[in-house]
Amino acid sequence: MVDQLPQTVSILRVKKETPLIRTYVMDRSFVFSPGQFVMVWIPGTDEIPMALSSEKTITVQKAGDATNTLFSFGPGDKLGVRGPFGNGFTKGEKVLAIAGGVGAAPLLPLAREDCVMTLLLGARTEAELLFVDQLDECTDVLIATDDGSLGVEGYVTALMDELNLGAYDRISVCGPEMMMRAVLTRVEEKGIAHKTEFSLHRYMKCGVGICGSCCIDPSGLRVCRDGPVFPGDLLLKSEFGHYMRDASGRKKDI
Amino acid sequence: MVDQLPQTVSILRVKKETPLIRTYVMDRSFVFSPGQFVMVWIPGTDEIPMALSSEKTITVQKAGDATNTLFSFGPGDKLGVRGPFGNGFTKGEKVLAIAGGVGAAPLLPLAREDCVMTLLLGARTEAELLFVDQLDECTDVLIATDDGSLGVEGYVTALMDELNLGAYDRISVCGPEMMMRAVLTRVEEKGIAHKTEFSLHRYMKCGVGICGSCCIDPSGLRVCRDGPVFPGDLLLKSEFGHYMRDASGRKKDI
Amino acid sequence: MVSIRPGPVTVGGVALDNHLLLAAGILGTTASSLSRVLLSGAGGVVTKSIGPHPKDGHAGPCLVVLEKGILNAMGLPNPSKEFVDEITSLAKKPVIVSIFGSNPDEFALVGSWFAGKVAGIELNLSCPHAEGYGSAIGTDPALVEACTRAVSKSGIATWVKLTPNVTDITAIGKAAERGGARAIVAINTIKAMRISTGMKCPVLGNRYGGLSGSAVFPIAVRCVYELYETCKIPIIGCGGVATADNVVEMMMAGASAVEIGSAVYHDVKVFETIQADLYRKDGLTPEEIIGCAHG
Amino acid sequence: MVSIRPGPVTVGGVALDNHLLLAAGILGTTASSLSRVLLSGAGGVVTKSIGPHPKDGHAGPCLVVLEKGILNAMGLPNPSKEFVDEITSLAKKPVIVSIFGSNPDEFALVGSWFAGKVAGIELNLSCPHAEGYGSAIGTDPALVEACTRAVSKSGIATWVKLTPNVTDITAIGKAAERGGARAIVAINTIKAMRISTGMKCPVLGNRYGGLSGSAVFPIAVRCVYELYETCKIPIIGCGGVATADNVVEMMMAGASAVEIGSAVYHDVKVFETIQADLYRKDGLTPEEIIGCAHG
Ligand SMILES: Cc1cc2nc3c(=O)[nH]c(=O)nc-3n(C[C@H](O)[C@H](O)[C@H](O)COP(=O)(O)OP(=O)(O)OC[C@H]3O[C@@H](n4cnc5c(N)ncnc54)[C@H](O)[C@@H]3O)c2cc1C
Ligand SMILES: Cc1cc2nc3c(=O)[nH]c(=O)nc-3n(C[C@H](O)[C@H](O)[C@H](O)COP(=O)(O)OP(=O)(O)OC[C@H]3O[C@@H](n4cnc5c(N)ncnc54)[C@H](O)[C@@H]3O)c2cc1C
Ligand SMILES: Cc1cc2nc3c(=O)[nH]c(=O)nc-3n(C[C@H](O)[C@H](O)[C@H](O)COP(=O)(O)O)c2cc1C
Ligand SMILES: Cc1cc2nc3c(=O)[nH]c(=O)nc-3n(C[C@H](O)[C@H](O)[C@H](O)COP(=O)(O)O)c2cc1C
Ligand code: FES
Ligand code: FES
Repeated sequence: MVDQLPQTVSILRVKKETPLIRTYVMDRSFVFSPGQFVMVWIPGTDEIPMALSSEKTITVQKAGDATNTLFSFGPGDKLGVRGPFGNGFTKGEKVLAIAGGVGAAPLLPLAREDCVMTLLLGARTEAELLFVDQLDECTDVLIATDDGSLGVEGYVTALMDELNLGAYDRISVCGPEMMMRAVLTRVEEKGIAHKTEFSLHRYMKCGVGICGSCCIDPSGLRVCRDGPVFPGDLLLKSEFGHYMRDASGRKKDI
Repeated sequence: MVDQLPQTVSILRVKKETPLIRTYVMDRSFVFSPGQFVMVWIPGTDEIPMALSSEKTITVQKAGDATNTLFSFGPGDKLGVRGPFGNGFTKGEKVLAIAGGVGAAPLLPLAREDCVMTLLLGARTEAELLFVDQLDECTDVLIATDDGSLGVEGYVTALMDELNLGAYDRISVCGPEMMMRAVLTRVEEKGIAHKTEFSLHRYMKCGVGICGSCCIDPSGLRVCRDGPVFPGDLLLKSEFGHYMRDASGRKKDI
Repeated sequence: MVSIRPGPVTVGGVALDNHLLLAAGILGTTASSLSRVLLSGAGGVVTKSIGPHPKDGHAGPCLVVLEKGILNAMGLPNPSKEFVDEITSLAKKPVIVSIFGSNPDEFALVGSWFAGKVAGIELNLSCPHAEGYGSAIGTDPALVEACTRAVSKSGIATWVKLTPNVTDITAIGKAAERGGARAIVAINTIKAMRISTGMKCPVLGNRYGGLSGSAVFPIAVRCVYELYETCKIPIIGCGGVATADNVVEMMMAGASAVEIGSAVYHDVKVFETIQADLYRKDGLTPEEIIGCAHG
Repeated sequence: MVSIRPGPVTVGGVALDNHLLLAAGILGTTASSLSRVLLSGAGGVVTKSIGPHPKDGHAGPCLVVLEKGILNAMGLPNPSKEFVDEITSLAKKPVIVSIFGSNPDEFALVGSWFAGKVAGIELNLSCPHAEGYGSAIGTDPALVEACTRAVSKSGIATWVKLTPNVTDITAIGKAAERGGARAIVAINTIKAMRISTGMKCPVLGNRYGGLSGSAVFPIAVRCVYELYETCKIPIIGCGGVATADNVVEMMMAGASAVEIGSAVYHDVKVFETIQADLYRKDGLTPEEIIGCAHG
């Protein structure tokens, strides 16, 4: 083992994906499994967790301080990267992927690995759908938008009802927590929660399983190290969909 | 690499070899090459370098504080051992070994490896000859004593003159420095210094090549790490046989 | 290997299930993570340090894993008083709450929230990277004594955790003892820094941080040994403990129990692992081991 | 990797062949070992610390190699005045003699033996395991200032080597500066101990020793960084440097040159190795690197 100081990378290119989402291409590749994340150091601001959307890209949604600063960065600017960390998605033969918003980021590399039969993609409106073209190239994409501007009107859960879920051996989900909780409720009703897995977002400080800021109730599991991908049945009776913690450790509602 | 703290060993048995030399059998074996040494910690007293006379023995001549204390130790008493350290003797096909006094200690395991054709063994008097029986078992032993009480009367160098030194591909020497210097002078005269090697004794503190207390002039080589076995030609124009240094680093004559 | 005979353990007024405690700030923010560590074999757990006001902590990076240690500057993030509710579910467990403040009154206030609700309180007078807290106070014997007394006078078992970033740690240990501490915990992290040569600036958001893990073990052993020669109250050894033999070594230096933090990085079940190696029915009694390397 | 443009180096009044010096007490007892290290690429060498009287040093064990560091308590063995003759053969070389004493007069005396015979003198005010010497004096700013002045007033380039075993290393750095030091060397070893659990006693003959090597690198970087923020004279970084990137990191923290000791254990040609990695014709100038991690 060697020192795991952040690796310095340069931004090669920035791609505008949606009004609020950009992809940053780095000058270095990381060996990773889809679903794993890196801790991205934006010098002078903060360090935040980001899924790898490919071996050399992260795909970032503007959310607050750190991501705002990142949005001001362009080619040649430097980032520090620790990782990849976490477990990633379990590989399956026939996977159904369900993505909401920027949640498509960790699912794109999974789809590219050729195991995803179908991918349900949701967003508020057409302009906010992420990776439509790239996903279309490698899997069967079904779309839902809240306003019906593309695909089915409504939530991705609506798309689920049209599928024969029994045909899939795994269901992999990443998106806003309310959307993921809705998916979990649906699969629980159908008795297939054990076949599902969810990539969680929790506030993270260390990223390596030591500080405790990302632990979930009641298992005490660490999202950064034991996750971020957890089996659906483990999340059934948990804080998931109900509350999370902020930087100080206080609970806040989802 | 792990912490190299001294290993604690227990003395199983003590064997009186000569009036001033004892062999200590330890309850642990060390993987070593003949000529390598260990740093032996005699608790409360000091830590001193000792050649391994077999994988689980050291053979000690009473010399001063530390060895005196060691002579008071018996079965069950504990020692700390760091090492083995140093380079050991070069293996050859047909080796002539030359031992003086306790210098037979590192040469016994070499003889046991079956490459020593002839061994010249010297001491002041018959009672002080070390390992006569053990050496007899595995090689051809020729003896010299200063007082002629056994074997040839005089120094081991006298025995050399009776041999065809050209028949050996290596000559390995360990003994009092004056005796070793005499051997070096003899082999230099015969132009075969490059075929010889000498195991040096120098004052040692660290044993691992960092403190500098065992360095020899003019090469600055470390007896503990670059040695203790050095080729004869390297020693020709050196302090060898002339002076060494004490614990403070001051020169003292041999 | 030296092993220990299992049996009841009471240190500094707190009954523990064994000699191994979780150190403050490691998986210590939620009741469920503390409970997970207890279930995996810790004899007791120390919580994240709780202060008078909620704090988000320093900007990231907050932690980097080094070859033989961990460098961190979390900046004492904590939920403050909300933590009282958090740990009600652990009421009967060997839980020690770590607290901090910037003066004796703040220590007394935070301590009072937990009185009667936890097995003991550990004063963080030692965090090397939080302005106005931790070692900013913990290097001054008079302040250490005053803060300790402010909490200990309530009668709760009070432990004081010391910083090694001082010229003479025994002077601080004696101050804690005078203030009524029931035990001394040594050591907190050592002030340290790494610089990203690629970025040309310190790696941690706070620039300065604290070093923990195997790298500091020889320094922690030295501190415990020095404290054992000068203080009468029990010492809890902390810093780089990662194996059963490390535990024995700390105890021989003078520790009555140990806290373990960074080793959780390599093995979240480190308590289970160490316990299995450490205890044997035919082992030595703790009394035979504690401090036996002296004299 | 950041690399440095080769060129003449002068630090603290001493002209060096490059930025890499051999640290005191490593292969520093004889002219021939110092010469060997110079030939293998060191830009300068610091000798073993020389005192007013010959000393044999502590009883063994004097040194143990740990996984990520070295623990030693040599006890300042030295030939005293005989060392003047020892190093006459190195007269024109970048040799700095490390000296120690128990008071300003002793420092002045030992310093005077070497005046005009060496490129500079480094005051060991920092060895953590020699009663009455080293850090016994080096933790007191007034004594540091007085010892420094006692040597520097002769006009010889005087460097002062600091101990990290203090609450505030910058106070000691400023004292050295006031005393006329031309450079500060930071750090000496950190007071530490290991216990043999098999033997039930401390491993080192002197019980206490000093920790060096990779384990202390983050602490050394922090000390250099702190000193750079407070002192005006150049700093020579020391402690755990083992690679070219470590050298760059020390320089970014504020070091104008570095000393290397423990890394010699792994590679006696470490100076050659680092030099090959560190210098490039198209590298940055030292001025662009030194202290660039500040502000
Ligand atoms: C494993 C993992 C993978 C992620 N992958 C992506 C991704 O691929 N693309 C993407 O756009 N976002 C991703 N996120 C979320 C991303 O980390 C946050 O959006 C980001 O940290 C917000 O930082 P900020 O300073 O811009 O916003 P802030 O002002 O800090 O906060 C905005 C919101 O983001 C949340 N947040 C802030 N900091 C963190 C943190 N350190 N960890 C988790 N949540 C935080 C806050 O709770 C708040 O709701 C991921 C999060 C996790 C845990
Ligand atoms: C590589 C090596 C292998 C050795 N192997 C053996 C061996 O197999 N059997 C054996 O009996 N002796 C061996 N010696 C010599 C042995 O180390 C010394 O006799 C011993 O250190 C004396 O210690 P003391 O305290 O009893 O004597 P002291 O009172 O210290 O001194 C007595 C004499 O021994 C020399 N001496 C003392 N300490 C050391 C030291 N640390 N290193 C070297 N010389 C020292 C002194 O210069 C003095 O001449 C070896 C030495 C070396 C360097
Ligand atoms: C991530 C992290 C957070 C810490 N937080 C605290 C804390 O809140 N309060 C405290 O007293 N010590 C804290 N510490 C120090 C540890 O409790 C412990 O003293 C130190 O890490 C040395 O022990 P170790 O080497 O076993 O980790 C923290 C250490 C780490 C690594
Ligand atoms: C075996 C050994 C002997 C030392 N002797 C001295 C000494 O005589 N004087 C001194 O100032 N420092 C001495 N030191 C400290 C080193 O010069 C250096 O400050 C320390 O080892 C940290 O650097 P490193 O990590 O590169 O070894 C010694 C260190 C070691 C390991
Ligand atoms: S972020 Fe620290 S434990 Fe997960
Ligand atoms: S004994 Fe230390 S270098 Fe050889």
